[in-house]
Amino acid sequence: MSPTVSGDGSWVMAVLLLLPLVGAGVVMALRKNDRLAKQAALVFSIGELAMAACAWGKFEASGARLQQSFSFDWIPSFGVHISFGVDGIALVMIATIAVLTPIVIGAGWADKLPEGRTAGGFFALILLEQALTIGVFAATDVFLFYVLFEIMLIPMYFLIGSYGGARRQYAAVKFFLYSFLGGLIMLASVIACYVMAGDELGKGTFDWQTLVGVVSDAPLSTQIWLFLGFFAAFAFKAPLVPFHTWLPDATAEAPIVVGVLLVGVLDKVGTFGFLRYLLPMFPDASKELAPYVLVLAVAGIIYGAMLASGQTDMKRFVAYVSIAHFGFIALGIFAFSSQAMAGSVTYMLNHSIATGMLILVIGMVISRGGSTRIADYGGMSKLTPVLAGMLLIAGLSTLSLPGTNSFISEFLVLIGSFPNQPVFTIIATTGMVLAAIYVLWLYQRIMTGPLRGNALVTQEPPIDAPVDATSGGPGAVKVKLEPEVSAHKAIFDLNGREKLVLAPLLLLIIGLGVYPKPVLDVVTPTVDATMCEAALVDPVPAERQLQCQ
Amino acid sequence: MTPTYYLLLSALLFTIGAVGVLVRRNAIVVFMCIELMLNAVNLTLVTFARINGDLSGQVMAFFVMVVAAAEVVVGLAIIMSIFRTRRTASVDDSNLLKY
Amino acid sequence: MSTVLLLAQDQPLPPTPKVEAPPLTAIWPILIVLGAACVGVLFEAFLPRHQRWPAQVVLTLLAVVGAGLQLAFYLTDAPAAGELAMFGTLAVDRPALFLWGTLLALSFGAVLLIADRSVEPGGAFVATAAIRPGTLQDRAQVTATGMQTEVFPLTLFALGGMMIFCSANDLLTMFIALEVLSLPLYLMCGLARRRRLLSQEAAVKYFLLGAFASAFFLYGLALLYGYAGSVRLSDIAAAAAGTDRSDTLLFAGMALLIVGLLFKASVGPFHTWTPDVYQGAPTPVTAFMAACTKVAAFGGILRVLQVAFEATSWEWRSVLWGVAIVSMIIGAVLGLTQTDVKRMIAYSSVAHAGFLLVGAIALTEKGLSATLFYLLTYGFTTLAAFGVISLVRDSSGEATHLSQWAGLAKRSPLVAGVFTFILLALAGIPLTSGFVGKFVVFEAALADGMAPLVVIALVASAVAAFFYLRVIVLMYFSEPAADGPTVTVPGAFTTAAITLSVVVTLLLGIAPAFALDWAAGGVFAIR
Amino acid sequence: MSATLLAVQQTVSTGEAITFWVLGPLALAGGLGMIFARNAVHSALFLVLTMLSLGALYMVQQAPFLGFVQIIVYTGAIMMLFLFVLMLVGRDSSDSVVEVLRGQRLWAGVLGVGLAVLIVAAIARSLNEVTIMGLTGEQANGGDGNVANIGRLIFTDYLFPFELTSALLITAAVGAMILGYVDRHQKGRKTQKELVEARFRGEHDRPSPLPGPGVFATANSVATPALLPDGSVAPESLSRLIEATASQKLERDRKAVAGTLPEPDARALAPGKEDGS
Repeated sequence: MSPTVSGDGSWVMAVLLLLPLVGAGVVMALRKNDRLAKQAALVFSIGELAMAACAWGKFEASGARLQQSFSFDWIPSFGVHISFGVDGIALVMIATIAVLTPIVIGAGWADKLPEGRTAGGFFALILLEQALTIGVFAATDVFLFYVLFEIMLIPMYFLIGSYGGARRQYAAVKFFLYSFLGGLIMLASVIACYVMAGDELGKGTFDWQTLVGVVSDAPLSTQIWLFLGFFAAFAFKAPLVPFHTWLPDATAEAPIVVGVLLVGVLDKVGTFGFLRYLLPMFPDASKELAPYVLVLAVAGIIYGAMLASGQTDMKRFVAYVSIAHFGFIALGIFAFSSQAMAGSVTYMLNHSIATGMLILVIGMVISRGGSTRIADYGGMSKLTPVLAGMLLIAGLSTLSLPGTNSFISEFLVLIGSFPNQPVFTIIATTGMVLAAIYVLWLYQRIMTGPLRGNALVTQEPPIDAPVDATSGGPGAVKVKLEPEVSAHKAIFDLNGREKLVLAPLLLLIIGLGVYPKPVLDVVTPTVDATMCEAALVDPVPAERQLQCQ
Repeated sequence: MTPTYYLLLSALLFTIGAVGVLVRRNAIVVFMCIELMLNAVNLTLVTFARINGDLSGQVMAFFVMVVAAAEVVVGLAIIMSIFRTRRTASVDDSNLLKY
Repeated sequence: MSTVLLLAQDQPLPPTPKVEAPPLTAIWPILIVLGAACVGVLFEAFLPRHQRWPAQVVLTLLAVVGAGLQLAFYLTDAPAAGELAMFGTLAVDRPALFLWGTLLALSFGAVLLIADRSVEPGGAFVATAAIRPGTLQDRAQVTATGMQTEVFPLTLFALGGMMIFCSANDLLTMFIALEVLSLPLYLMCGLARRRRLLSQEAAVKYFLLGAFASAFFLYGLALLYGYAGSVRLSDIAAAAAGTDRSDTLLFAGMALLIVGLLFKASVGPFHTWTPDVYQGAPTPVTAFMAACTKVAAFGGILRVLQVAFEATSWEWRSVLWGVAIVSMIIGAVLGLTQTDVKRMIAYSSVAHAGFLLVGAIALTEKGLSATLFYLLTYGFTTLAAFGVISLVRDSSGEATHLSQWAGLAKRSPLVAGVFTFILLALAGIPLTSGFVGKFVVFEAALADGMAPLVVIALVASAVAAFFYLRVIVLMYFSEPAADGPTVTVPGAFTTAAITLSVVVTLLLGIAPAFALDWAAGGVFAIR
Repeated sequence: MSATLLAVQQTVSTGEAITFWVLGPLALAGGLGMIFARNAVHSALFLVLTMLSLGALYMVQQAPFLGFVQIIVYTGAIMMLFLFVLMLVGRDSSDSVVEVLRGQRLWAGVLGVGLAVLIVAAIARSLNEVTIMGLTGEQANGGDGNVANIGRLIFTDYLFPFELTSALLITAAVGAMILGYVDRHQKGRKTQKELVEARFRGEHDRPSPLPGPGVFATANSVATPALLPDGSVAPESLSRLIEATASQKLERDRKAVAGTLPEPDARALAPGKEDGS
């Protein structure tokens, strides 16, 4: 057990991994005291955010392929190491998790948990999930990656199953089994890669960089089989269309904050896997099978958009929106140009922010109305103008309005994909139009018009009854109406905590929309490296040429 | 006639025993069918000992008898214990354990 | 020792050549176990009733530990290539030593479970088995604190039989060892304190089907004797490599022999006894049986396949492929339909037997070591599973129906947590020993060119994961029934057994390197 | 081995052939009789026939020791144990012919014939041109003879299996003890005095024993219930096992004679549980 440490910031990496684990333990130990447990969880998650910022600061965009890495033996007889390290893409994902976790904890601060469950247990599981997801993104040993990939399911399984809605058992088992099945198929490929490495090098290894060298030279037919094994796991995870059915169920039944983690972080493992494992390890198979993946991606965009338009349930709405967005990300990755790929990576970040905010806002709507059905709401902006504004901003970011963060990434994906895949790109563009429709329609149904809906109104008010909305100014806490007119329930606008939770996301949406350069700077070298590993070249009229060594 | 005929006889006896195990319902009769199978095995062993010109086949047959004796004691004790409770030795009536 | 006695009688015969007393250093662990069993029988005869339980427990645990120490001592200077003992009837080689160690460790846990008297007052065994169930006397003895302490020597006999079974170098020794390990198990199955009818029925079923299977084994032995002129495994291998006899005899004999072995290992279509017996037997016996019999049976299968039949592998391998697939599918699919937790684990053991067979038919060193390692991991996980099952009880004994497990996590978070961990290990989730075991077995199979089989095995594990998850769902996400079972606080013995098994399961999941190295220590003495 | 000897060894002597053709069919008939006989005792006797024939066949096959062991131990001891148990269980416990699994017998038969054909064909094919060595060597039936040579083998090459069988026999003995032995001298049995005191303390249903059957009636049969002084039936005296027949019939008779329903009056000792139709 001789730790071979490389890179200057390896201690940052270790702390990044261990801090949430320790946090989970501490919070679990404090679970008898609700308040203390919550505070501890928040402190740990903010500490983690600081560490992530530290890692970001230490990262050298033009430096080595994997930085801040460390590694030591785990199972020597199988050449398994515990080794972690980040590249630009992984760093962006880790930063996303670090940002989202404190927000999620803040958002779930006052959630009413099912009887017999403690907030301590809830937040401990969230912190555990955070640690495992960071591990998945940072693992540079394929075996370790697989291990964390599977273990990651367990806290999520309990988060959905213990704290979820009415059909939580069904949703939890479905979520677990789909991911587990995908993971097992990947395991076959992982073992096969190991065996190939053993044949080639004399001793098997799971080191990612070594495996890339060994496997990428394999004959096409072998590569295709191995590709399919990995692809199964990732396609289940970042649900591409035929593999997606678990996501709406899981999102609908999970508590709101778990939904944020699920859609914002967990599913990104799939698209991350496309970039980190599929392209570099199986370049020939990727090229061979790209058209099929693109069909699935574009089908996802259209299918997700259409079903989102037709949803009556707000949480399922978000799930289908996400499916459409994952289609965009997959399109960008498999269009094989550095622009589109960079767009996809930033899309992964921006989708987390935009959709995360959308889910949180919708959660706030639900917590007021007590129903997830869209039809139960209407004209809410009169009661809760700030909430309405937040929903509008989250929605606009979701539909990639220029000026919001998502615009730049969606634009990059489309512009980068067009030269290589004009047909698919044009079809995908219709997804943008549909996005505008479903987002605005959702906003319109919930927020605008006269006050209506079961969740808000105890009885149908007369159509021409003047609804008093004057008192609902910005800051209004409670809308008071005359008893005879007050047919609606007491609905509060956002309170201080909720504003505080949404504020960072709002800042990110606008900040990254205006000035995305810091993220692009970190991402671009890694994307270029991935392009080189996959032996890809940019289409001819490129703004700049790849510099492969 | 060659000693092979003994082997054919023992094969037939073994099969009869096996079929008996499958068709009979009385636990004791089932057990007797198993004994018949063991006897068939012994005949095979003895015949092969002769064919091979090697006494160890007979020794093995002897061991089989010893084992069979021990098995009979245990088996009959178990069957008796269930019989005394149930007043039946039919394996069909032993159906508390359902699939 | 009786060996010496018999030799002394033997020597005066003038015409017989001088027989050297065989060296015993290698087989001391077996002799200790069997000797302790005989002493245990004497305890039954001469000790007053109230002293028997403590004396037997101490004796049995001492024997197991002593045999383990002796084994460890022998390992320090054991010949790397292994050696033959007792006129070549036993092969003491690295796999055999690994299996002995595994068996001793597992049976240590099982003996602790058997000895426990706190979970069920007086122990899981009936006070007097000869009293008819349902009679007045029987009702009186339910509350009696005594138990049939003959269980301890019987356990030791079975353990000795298992150890011999997996190191037997000829088929006759193997057959007798098979009986030595089976007869005590048949008896012990019928000795449950509660639900005695069920227990007796399990004993009859196990006995009849077991005897049926050993008849097949024996006929296979006879045909192979006819083929090779000897039942020594190496002679059969030599004959298979070149003889004037027709190979038909070899294949008929091999088929019958393997059917008998597969039955003992409860593989595939030969599993029919497993659920009934697992459910009916007293839970500590089920634990012993599930863990140790599987180890012994697969030890035997590995040896027979790799030593005797390696030359003809292309003939039988496709058949065993089919058997492994059938076993995995039966275990995974029928496991889904079970409503009793013991039966569910039984079907899970059928599925696991399929996985083990995948490793066993990879005729490489890797396949051997992977299967050995898998046996170690599976044994401890099963032991822990049945240990936990014995804790969940209601007024009529163990509450094994799944509906009674609903909401268990609310009643006893610790037990539910431990059981969840065990189920995850059975499902093969990483960081448990189950995952590492599956991983090494599948790796060996892939390296030996059995990719389709591995893919089927992986799909079967995904299906099997469903029924493990169902139990977790029940325990955590369901509301407890109003009159549900309580979780007994276990006494020191059961706690120790469960803790030992869970720690091993965790340890082999996190740091399996040392055990993997042991398992890969060497190959069979004669190949 | 020389060619002439081989030719001699290929066939067996006429005497042996005759023995085989007499005893072989007998053994087969015994086996078939065993599985077809409805009565378990008949099955056992058929099996005895098979075993005796086999014992004789061992003897003609140069295995005199095994032949005697077969007859003395197998037929004489083991089969007698079977018969003994069958008698204990009840001689007339014949099998039902109802099939629990439909077509089970048919399939078992088909399977059996298939297996038989397979094995017989395999053996016949594989051994049609095999050298038969015969047990004439020094190590076989030569030298000290069959029994001594078997003994030598058992105590040398087969020493370990032989000693292992002792474990089997001990297990068998212990098993039989466990399942058969009840300790009659258990502590905690109540003396008669304690029993009486317990009865009057109310630990039992009633202080007195149950009324015996037929006390005030015309017969001593268990089927005839006791009558109370008022002429009604004492319900406690009704046997649970056979009440359906006799007691009800008696009741009907009594009603027919008296023309009234039996109504126990105030002197009835029994609690007023009606025993009527």
